[in-house]
Amino acid sequence: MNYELSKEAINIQSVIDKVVERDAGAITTFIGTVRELTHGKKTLYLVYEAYEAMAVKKLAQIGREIEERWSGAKVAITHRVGRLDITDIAVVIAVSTPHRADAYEANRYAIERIKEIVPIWKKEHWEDGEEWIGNQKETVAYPKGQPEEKDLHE
Amino acid sequence: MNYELSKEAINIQSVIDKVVERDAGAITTFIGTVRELTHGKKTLYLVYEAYEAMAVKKLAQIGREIEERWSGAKVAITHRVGRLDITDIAVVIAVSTPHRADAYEANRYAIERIKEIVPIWKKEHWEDGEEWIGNQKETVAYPKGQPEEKDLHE
Amino acid sequence: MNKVMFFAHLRDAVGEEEVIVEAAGKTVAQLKVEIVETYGLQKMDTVMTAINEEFAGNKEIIQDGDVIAFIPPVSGG
Amino acid sequence: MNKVMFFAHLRDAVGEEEVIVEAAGKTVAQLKVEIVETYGLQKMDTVMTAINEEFAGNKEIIQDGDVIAFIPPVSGG
Repeated sequence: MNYELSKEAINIQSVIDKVVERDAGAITTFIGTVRELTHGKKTLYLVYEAYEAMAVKKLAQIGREIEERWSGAKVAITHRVGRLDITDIAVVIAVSTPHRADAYEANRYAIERIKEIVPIWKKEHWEDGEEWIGNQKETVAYPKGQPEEKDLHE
Repeated sequence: MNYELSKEAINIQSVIDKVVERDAGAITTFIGTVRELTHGKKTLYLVYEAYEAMAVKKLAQIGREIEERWSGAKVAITHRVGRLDITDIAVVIAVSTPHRADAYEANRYAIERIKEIVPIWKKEHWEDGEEWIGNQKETVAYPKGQPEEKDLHE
Repeated sequence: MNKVMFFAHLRDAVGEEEVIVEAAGKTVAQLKVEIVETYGLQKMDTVMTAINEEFAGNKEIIQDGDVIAFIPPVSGG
Repeated sequence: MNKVMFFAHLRDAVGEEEVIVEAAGKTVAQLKVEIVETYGLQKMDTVMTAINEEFAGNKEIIQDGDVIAFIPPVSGG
């Protein structure tokens, strides 16, 4: 249950509790919240939608990637789905590691990977319209219809 | 009250609440916990002691340094003092920024600076003794009796 | 038979959350072409594909019973 | 008169949390030498100094009423 989607408000402490370890001195969290202004445009609220079964699998894959790359790391991720208002929490990533540098790097890796491979989409609602947001990383698209090779297999 | 020492257990959420902003999309936290094993030696408990008035001032200085360096950043830091057991929280650093890369970098900066300039000391207690821990960064000492020039003035 | 799922703006464009098609033996690329034609979509160049909840390349051949999902650029986090 | 404060292992070595001395007109370096001699300390090379809760260099001259704190390498966080 370290990787979850939640229809309810995320309790930060409960995500952190999943990674507490007697031999881990450092825990980092990333908390993504709904921002009111993006490029000067005022968001009223957001809706997150997910391909739920696959999204949970991909979150777990990211956790395994981190545990392989940063020795002793423990990871928990909860992503919200449904309607969110300004300052609501969209995602909480908690990473514990024995040493602090790793806890920052591994956590950063998790959010970047979420934005690459986890099938979750955000629809922004403004006063004058709404739009599905995509390609947040502003990279090129996937001309082969898929992410890079490393993303394909768990 | 964004910079505090606490004799009681730190409530993570209350530190985070201080940096929530309508225009900040990213909040990082760093949670330093008491680790059982360090270099294979088993810690029973720790005692943190502080030069309290100066420690709070130096935490606030770190916050100002961050706000100057990372535009739009908000910072809150609470450090525990007194006796702590294994997995107890020693410090919580919360940083919010409009963009996520900054939230990681600014948070990392805060913990590194705490370990340089904030007058707080840790005494480790093991089964066979106890010792004040110092020079955690394993840098050279201060031959001029002071940290670097930049640390001297707020 | 194969279930094909659509998400986000792609679902809005198609007008369906999922459809059932006969895609066994076709490549992902072939299925994409059919979908684009059937629903009058502009293109699916930025759309990833999953087969049975794992990403799949355009050359992968669909088996009977596979669940196909078309995944527009994600925007979680 | 000046209050001089000691912390952590330095306090243990000195045996006092704080002492009152007459240090006006002396430099931080001069006061350190006196402290080392008075309390039989090995050295204070790794010890920082604060005057009135701000870090001060070895050459700084102490004023009457200044509160001096000797700060061993810190280990918070």
